Amino acid sequence: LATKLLFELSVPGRRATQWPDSDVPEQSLDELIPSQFRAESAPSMPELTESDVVRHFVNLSTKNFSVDTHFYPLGSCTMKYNPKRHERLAALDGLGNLHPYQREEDSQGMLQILYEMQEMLGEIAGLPAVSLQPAAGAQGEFTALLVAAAYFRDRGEKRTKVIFPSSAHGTNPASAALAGFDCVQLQASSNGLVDPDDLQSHLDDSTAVFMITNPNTLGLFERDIARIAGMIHDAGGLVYIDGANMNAILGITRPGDFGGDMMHYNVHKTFTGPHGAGGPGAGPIAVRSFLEDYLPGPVVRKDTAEDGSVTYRLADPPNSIGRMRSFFGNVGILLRGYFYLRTLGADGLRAVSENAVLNANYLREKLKDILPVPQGERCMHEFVSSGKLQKDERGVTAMDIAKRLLDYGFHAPTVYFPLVVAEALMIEPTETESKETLDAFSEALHAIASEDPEMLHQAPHSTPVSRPDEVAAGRKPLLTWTPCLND
Amino acid sequence: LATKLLFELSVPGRRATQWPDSDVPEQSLDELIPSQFRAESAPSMPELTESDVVRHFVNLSTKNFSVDTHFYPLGSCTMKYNPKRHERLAALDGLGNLHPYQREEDSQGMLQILYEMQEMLGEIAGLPAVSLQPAAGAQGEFTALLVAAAYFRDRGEKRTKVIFPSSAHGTNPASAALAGFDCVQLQASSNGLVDPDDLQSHLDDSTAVFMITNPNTLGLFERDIARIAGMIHDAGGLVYIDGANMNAILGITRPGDFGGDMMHYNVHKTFTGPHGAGGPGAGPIAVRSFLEDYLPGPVVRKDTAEDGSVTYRLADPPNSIGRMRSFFGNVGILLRGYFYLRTLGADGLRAVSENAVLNANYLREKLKDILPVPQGERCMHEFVSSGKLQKDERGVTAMDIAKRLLDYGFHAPTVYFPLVVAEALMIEPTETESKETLDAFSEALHAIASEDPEMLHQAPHSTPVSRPDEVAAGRKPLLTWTPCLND
Amino acid sequence: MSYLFNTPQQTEEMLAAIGVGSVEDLLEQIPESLRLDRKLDLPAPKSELELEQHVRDLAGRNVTASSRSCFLGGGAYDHFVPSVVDEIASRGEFYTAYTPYQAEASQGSLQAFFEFQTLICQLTGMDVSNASLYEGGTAVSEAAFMAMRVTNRHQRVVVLGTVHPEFRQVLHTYTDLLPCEIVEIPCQDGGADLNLVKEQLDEKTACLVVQQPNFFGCLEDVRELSELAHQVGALSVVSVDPISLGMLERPGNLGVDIVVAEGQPLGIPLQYGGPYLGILACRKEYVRKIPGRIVSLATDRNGKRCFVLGLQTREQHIRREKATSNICTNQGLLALRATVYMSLLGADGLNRVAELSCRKAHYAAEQLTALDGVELMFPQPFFKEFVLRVEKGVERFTDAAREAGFDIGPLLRQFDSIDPSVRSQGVLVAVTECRSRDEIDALRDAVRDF
Amino acid sequence: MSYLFNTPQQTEEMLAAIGVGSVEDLLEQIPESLRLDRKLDLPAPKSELELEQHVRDLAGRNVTASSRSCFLGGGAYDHFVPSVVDEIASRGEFYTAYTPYQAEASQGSLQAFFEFQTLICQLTGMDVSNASLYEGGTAVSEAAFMAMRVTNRHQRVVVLGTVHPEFRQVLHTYTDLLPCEIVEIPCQDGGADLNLVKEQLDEKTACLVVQQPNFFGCLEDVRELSELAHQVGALSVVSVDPISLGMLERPGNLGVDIVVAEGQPLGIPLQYGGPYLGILACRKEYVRKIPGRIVSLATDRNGKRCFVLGLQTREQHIRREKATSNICTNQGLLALRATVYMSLLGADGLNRVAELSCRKAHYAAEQLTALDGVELMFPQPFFKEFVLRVEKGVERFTDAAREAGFDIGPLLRQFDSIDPSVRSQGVLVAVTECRSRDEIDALRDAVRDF
Repeated sequence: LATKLLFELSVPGRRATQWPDSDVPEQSLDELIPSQFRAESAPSMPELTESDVVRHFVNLSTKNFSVDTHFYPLGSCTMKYNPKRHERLAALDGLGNLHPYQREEDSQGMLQILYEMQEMLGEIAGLPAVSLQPAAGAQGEFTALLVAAAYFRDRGEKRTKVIFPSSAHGTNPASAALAGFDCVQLQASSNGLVDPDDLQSHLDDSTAVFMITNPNTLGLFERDIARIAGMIHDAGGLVYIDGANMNAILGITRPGDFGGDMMHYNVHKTFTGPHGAGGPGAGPIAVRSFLEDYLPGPVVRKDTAEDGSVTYRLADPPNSIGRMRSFFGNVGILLRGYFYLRTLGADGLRAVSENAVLNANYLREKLKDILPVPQGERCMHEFVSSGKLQKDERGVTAMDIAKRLLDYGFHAPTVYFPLVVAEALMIEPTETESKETLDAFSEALHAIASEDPEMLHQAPHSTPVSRPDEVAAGRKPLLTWTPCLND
Repeated sequence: LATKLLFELSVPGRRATQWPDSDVPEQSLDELIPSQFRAESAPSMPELTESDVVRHFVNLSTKNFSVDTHFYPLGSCTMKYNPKRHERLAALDGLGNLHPYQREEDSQGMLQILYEMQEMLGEIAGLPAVSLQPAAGAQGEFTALLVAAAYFRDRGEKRTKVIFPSSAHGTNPASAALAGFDCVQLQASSNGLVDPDDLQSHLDDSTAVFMITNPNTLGLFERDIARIAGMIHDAGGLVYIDGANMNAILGITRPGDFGGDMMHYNVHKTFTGPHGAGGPGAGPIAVRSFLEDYLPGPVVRKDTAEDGSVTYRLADPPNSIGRMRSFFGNVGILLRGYFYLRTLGADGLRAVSENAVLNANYLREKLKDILPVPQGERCMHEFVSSGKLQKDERGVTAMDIAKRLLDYGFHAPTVYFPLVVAEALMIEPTETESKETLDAFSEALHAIASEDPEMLHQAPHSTPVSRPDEVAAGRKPLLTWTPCLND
Repeated sequence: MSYLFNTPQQTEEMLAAIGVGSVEDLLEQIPESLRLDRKLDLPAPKSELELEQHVRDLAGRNVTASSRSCFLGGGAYDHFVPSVVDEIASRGEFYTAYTPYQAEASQGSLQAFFEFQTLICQLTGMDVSNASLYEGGTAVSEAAFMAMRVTNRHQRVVVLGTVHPEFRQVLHTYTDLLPCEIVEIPCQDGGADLNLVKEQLDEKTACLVVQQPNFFGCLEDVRELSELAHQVGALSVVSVDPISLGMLERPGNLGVDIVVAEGQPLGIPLQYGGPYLGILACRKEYVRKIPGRIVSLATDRNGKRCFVLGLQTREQHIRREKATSNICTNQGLLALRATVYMSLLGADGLNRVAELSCRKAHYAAEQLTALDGVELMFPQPFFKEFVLRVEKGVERFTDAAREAGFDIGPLLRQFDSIDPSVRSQGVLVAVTECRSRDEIDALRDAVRDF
Repeated sequence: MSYLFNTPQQTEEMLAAIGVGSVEDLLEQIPESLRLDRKLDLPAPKSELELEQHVRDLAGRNVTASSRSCFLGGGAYDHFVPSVVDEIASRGEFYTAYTPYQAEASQGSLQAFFEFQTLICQLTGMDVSNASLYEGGTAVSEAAFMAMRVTNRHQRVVVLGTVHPEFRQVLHTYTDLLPCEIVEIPCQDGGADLNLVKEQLDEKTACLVVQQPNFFGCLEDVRELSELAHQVGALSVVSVDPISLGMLERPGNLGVDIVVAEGQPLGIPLQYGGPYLGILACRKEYVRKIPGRIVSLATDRNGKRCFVLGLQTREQHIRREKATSNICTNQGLLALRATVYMSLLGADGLNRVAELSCRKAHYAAEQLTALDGVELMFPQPFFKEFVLRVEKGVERFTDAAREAGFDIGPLLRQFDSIDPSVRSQGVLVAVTECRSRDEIDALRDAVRDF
């Protein structure tokens, strides 16, 4: 059934909320706020009852695929299970209802959590200095680039160039451009890995930062990463590790150990912050000690008194690049990451990555007959299949396959990324899915491989809508409701 | 998609929970509990992960119709909107986590709520003495009958007969029989109301209690209720009001004012306790003062000290019939009723009934051409249509109509009850539905009235299952899963 | 506020469609003389903000299992509730649905109840379970009624004096008007005196009612007691703590005919005593005598597996005064909670919870009875709960604990039906997996010199 | 615990299917020399029960807006959150979904975001809104960047010194490496000095950034300020408190070109500063310059109305370094919360909340400034928040309040960028609809003789 828009449900005079009468002495509004500041008329907003609102949004929710309801093997997104206890603990009054300007002495519990989170993220990264401030991975990238710039400025070096492989997430170049750097993209090599020789040809004394995702977006570990990092360091640059794929290597290898100088985490991917249909995320960064003083503030510091008593406080690093946002950070998401890390411990965390890799390789193996993977013998936590066979032989595109999967009750993989693979289907099962689910997913894909192409071009067939005309919507976007849009 | 049973998802070795190690000195189990008491083997229960469990039950939930998602005009059930704040307030630690044997001095907040609830229910009933103990409406009936019996016993009267009209809820005779009374059923009269003359013919000095629902299950107010009550009282009996239909008369008329001596409430109907797919309910009873001493305990009493300070305590009425259940009662549901009553107040409560009656009459009017109502010119909060026209002319049964409504996204009305109406469809819209929804429901029924009967016999067509074979299930019930039942 | 939809304008439209001038006209069925001629005398309405402030204030006046260290027992326990239980039970599709009469619109609840029934059978070792009853106390009475129907003996029920006093009170209330005699067997050293039991059982007896662990936390010889019942043709009814079945022998292996239980420990919040969860399971030959709702697997018109309310011919809406019981509701939402709880824990988790509770309870008993003038009331094996006898004054003892932040209880003196010698000096102490050794040690230290 | 599915046996089966002997074999891509040769040094794992106890303990060490009476402001406010907001936002279908790239699998979120955009436009009087940004501070910077793109002026942004100091800091950080000069206009009596503003605006200026009400709670002359910006061809960017729009004139009627806001007051919990909700809305001619996600109404292949992510050609995955911004996520779950909040309140509810906050704030100001040595810092009209100047020592003043159970703040001294004369003696006091007259009176009495 179609779900009307809120605005179409509105009936003048309906109300969902009631508010207390004012308990302070009555004053005319003019005495409070001069009339020139006040609105003459109320905004035209919908008028609804409480149960209108509830039924509307509950029904809307059922039109989503989600991790709680479906297998969601969206490559590069790490759609793992979000533990329910995290939601309830983060909502505890003592955490959820704490004002950001509450005094430090009245926020010691929160500050302890955030301090311990800094410490744990530093250890997992092998990069000891952490700032929790960035609101998302992309902001983490931007932040780290500013840190790098501040570092070079302090050293009197003018370095303007940021280099990244063509398989990089789009946010890498976008962040570099936003910060004011020049972007240099490396060509894709046939094995899907960065070619050190090609890289070498781009290095000079204007090289500021090399940004690399490792394992990369093909799900392959960059074997030459240590050599690559050495080359960057020799050129006087810094190595940035995009942590989007940390779910593959937790406790197995560390960015700081394979040459990274800076990295960001996606707490909402690796450490189970729920994705919320597009956020909030949290993108803390970890850097080497020599970069610590440039981190954005505030960070949390721990003081131990002579009697052994401990207090926590906020501090700005001495040469801080400044704030990246107001208040401390996306604390609600950091909390979920903290709960997760405290639940898993070292062994549990390593087991996460081992099982993520096992699941990915198992699924890769099951699909290789119909959706072969051009690069690599094995994969880490995800792999990129090519639908080229299907396209060439039957005219069935990666998009057709992705859409048809929805009819089978599976969310689609990421398609057409990275660009280096033709008809790419980027599949990340995560460790929180079962062999039975992977088997069923494989069966669905095999079934699709022999279904009528015409039918597949029209898929999906069981979802509320099918194949929106995105081109028309891009040409003539309709971004707000007006009464003439009634369905 | 089919949802497997929990047992079919089980894989040996999977775990969803982890528990702390014991922190007390290790002792052998034999020292704690002799082996003859202990199980030799673990029960055979499913082995699942946490995300197995979450995805399973979230997906199961989407197979339900519910008030939060659908119009649910189930006659006699008062499926009104359940305010969300009630759920959250009832779960507050200070209420949800209070042990039933916590001392009175440490439970004063709870006792105050329960005391105020007693007072409010007494006022709404016009019957001042209240016990909150009964767990559901049917237990309330049973309780009141025991109260009546104790009263008669004290008076040295031997009264064995409980009388009720044929339109009574089935629990009325069942409760009477359970308590040990003889049941006498009145014939249905053509206007749907109790015939006082017929009633008179059954009255004698063995008459204990007359049980009546008012408005009755046809949604009609028993006009002669005062006369009827007088007759019962003249015969030395007591009048019991089944409060299932209180949603029609809140603040308009009161059971105590129209002759009732005892009544129960369904807090889960009238006062928004959610139905929970079949419970929990709460069935507090209200009685006249002369019956107060027989009420089951504990009840809450209020003491005011000389300095004006107030304390609350639990007490057993002096001639109490005894306990009806362990602990105090279905407090969680009583809390929701309390929140509701404190939100509405007197005017709000009366508006509830006025709008329930308005909605019912409006819908009745819209449907009368296809589903006429045999009894009465108007209705109170619900009405009973007859599908006889459809049956006679097209062979379409009330059940066909009910099932087909599911395809239109509406829950079915109650069908085939009360028995006095042929092809009964008992429709209670409640006050928390909009004119737009009632109009859409009417349109659906009109559409159905001209749909192909064969198709209707097979309806519903869009639900996960259709027309289970209940006869076969009744003949050979399968009440637990065994491995051979795999789907 | 009142959650209404009809605006004044719509009200006019609707009245016009009906053909009346006012809502008053619709109420004319109600004789004028019976109308309330004033407003109800109720407190003024509150907005959501005011309600929340009011309720938070009242809630803050209660001391809970979080605000003080909770060693309270007596049938309701502070076991840990995994968050997933709350998450699932708070889905509107479950909690705002009605009884699943329309199977097509209710497969979610129906399947969950079927799973509940199966899990209860797996846990208890019985063949069939219903879809729940009100709570543990009424479940005992329903089981006794059921035993009467099965045995066709309506005159005599024998119940051990170690059964929860409130459960016994309910049984008395329920049978008050019936010709059935309830015979209570006095407790002997905290357990059943088998000779006394044997004496009281006769061929008129419908059932013997036992609680395991009993109200004092002690273990009964359920196998032997069941055997005694069977010797006179009576049924064996046993009320269990479901958590204990993580360690103790399943009743199905001990000759029990009907198992009942208070299901609160299975993921249900304490909420001052209710709503809780009545459990009833039995041998398959008694299936048609089971009270309350039951869900059956069935097949739909397309041959698809599905679930329906089963055996409805036993119920009031069909059999009216001949119904097997007057119970109409089950405790659907709480059965769902227990189902999720059991799904999460499985046999292994239940065993862990049982064993942790048991070990900690024994440690607590050892620590507390090491104090002067404090001893175990009964020399019986116990599970997670025990009775302390405090010669010097049990009330002062519990007061001292409370002062220091520990709730123990209930005091036995509040239960009239318990033998006075036991009652006056006894207090129950319950220990769950949530209590730490540190808490137990601190409790011990707090009452050392009370 | 680690939420894993693979049992040892299944692991073996899967390894065999892959054709390797161990998980180690799968990791051989990682050179041995780069492997961590020890375990991570992390705290020992906790069970759910232990985690809950640990977190409750830590949470209990924080003083919150419930445990003390909250008059804290400065951009985050203790407004009331109706329960329906939590109910909807806690549905797994919303919070465990990803960015709605697959429109067919995401109509729920997409429609909600479309409704969000529309509600924001209705509230602000602007033409188009995006589907949210990180929070209010970065929203200002994104708006400034957007203004540079629109005006093609990249050298100068003028920002009032009355804008939230942290928002201004972010703007400095964001533009640090760019050739853009950020010019701050000193505050004059708590507001903008229009002459100074006029002086600083020139034909190189991309935009003028204003906050309404400003950081000190005072009202700016937005119409005049916008006019001044337009006179030099610059855009007018205004950061608003969305609650204030329940009373104050909509920016769309005041000549504003880009509205930004911190959306926290719209039903989002305080949670120590985030995640919050960045709002950005603008005139329709700038639609293709908007940063971040945006949802468009579309038509599916069957002609059915539906919703899709729109204008994606502006984004990084297509334009990479030419993208309008590096923002990839929006704050979906918080945009949903704000959507539910605005749906519940409507214009009428927002007006009530705004008016209650405003009335109570003025009452509080009156009561507190009646005390000796306490006065309003600025002689400007204000909305729900004001700065007190406390000659005798502002820290002792807030300490006295805190002792008595009242939090006021923040102290202005913690913001370096505020003029020292204002900073040293000033403290912010914010009053929402949640504060009662009794609380205000009690606060006054508590600080009477501090």
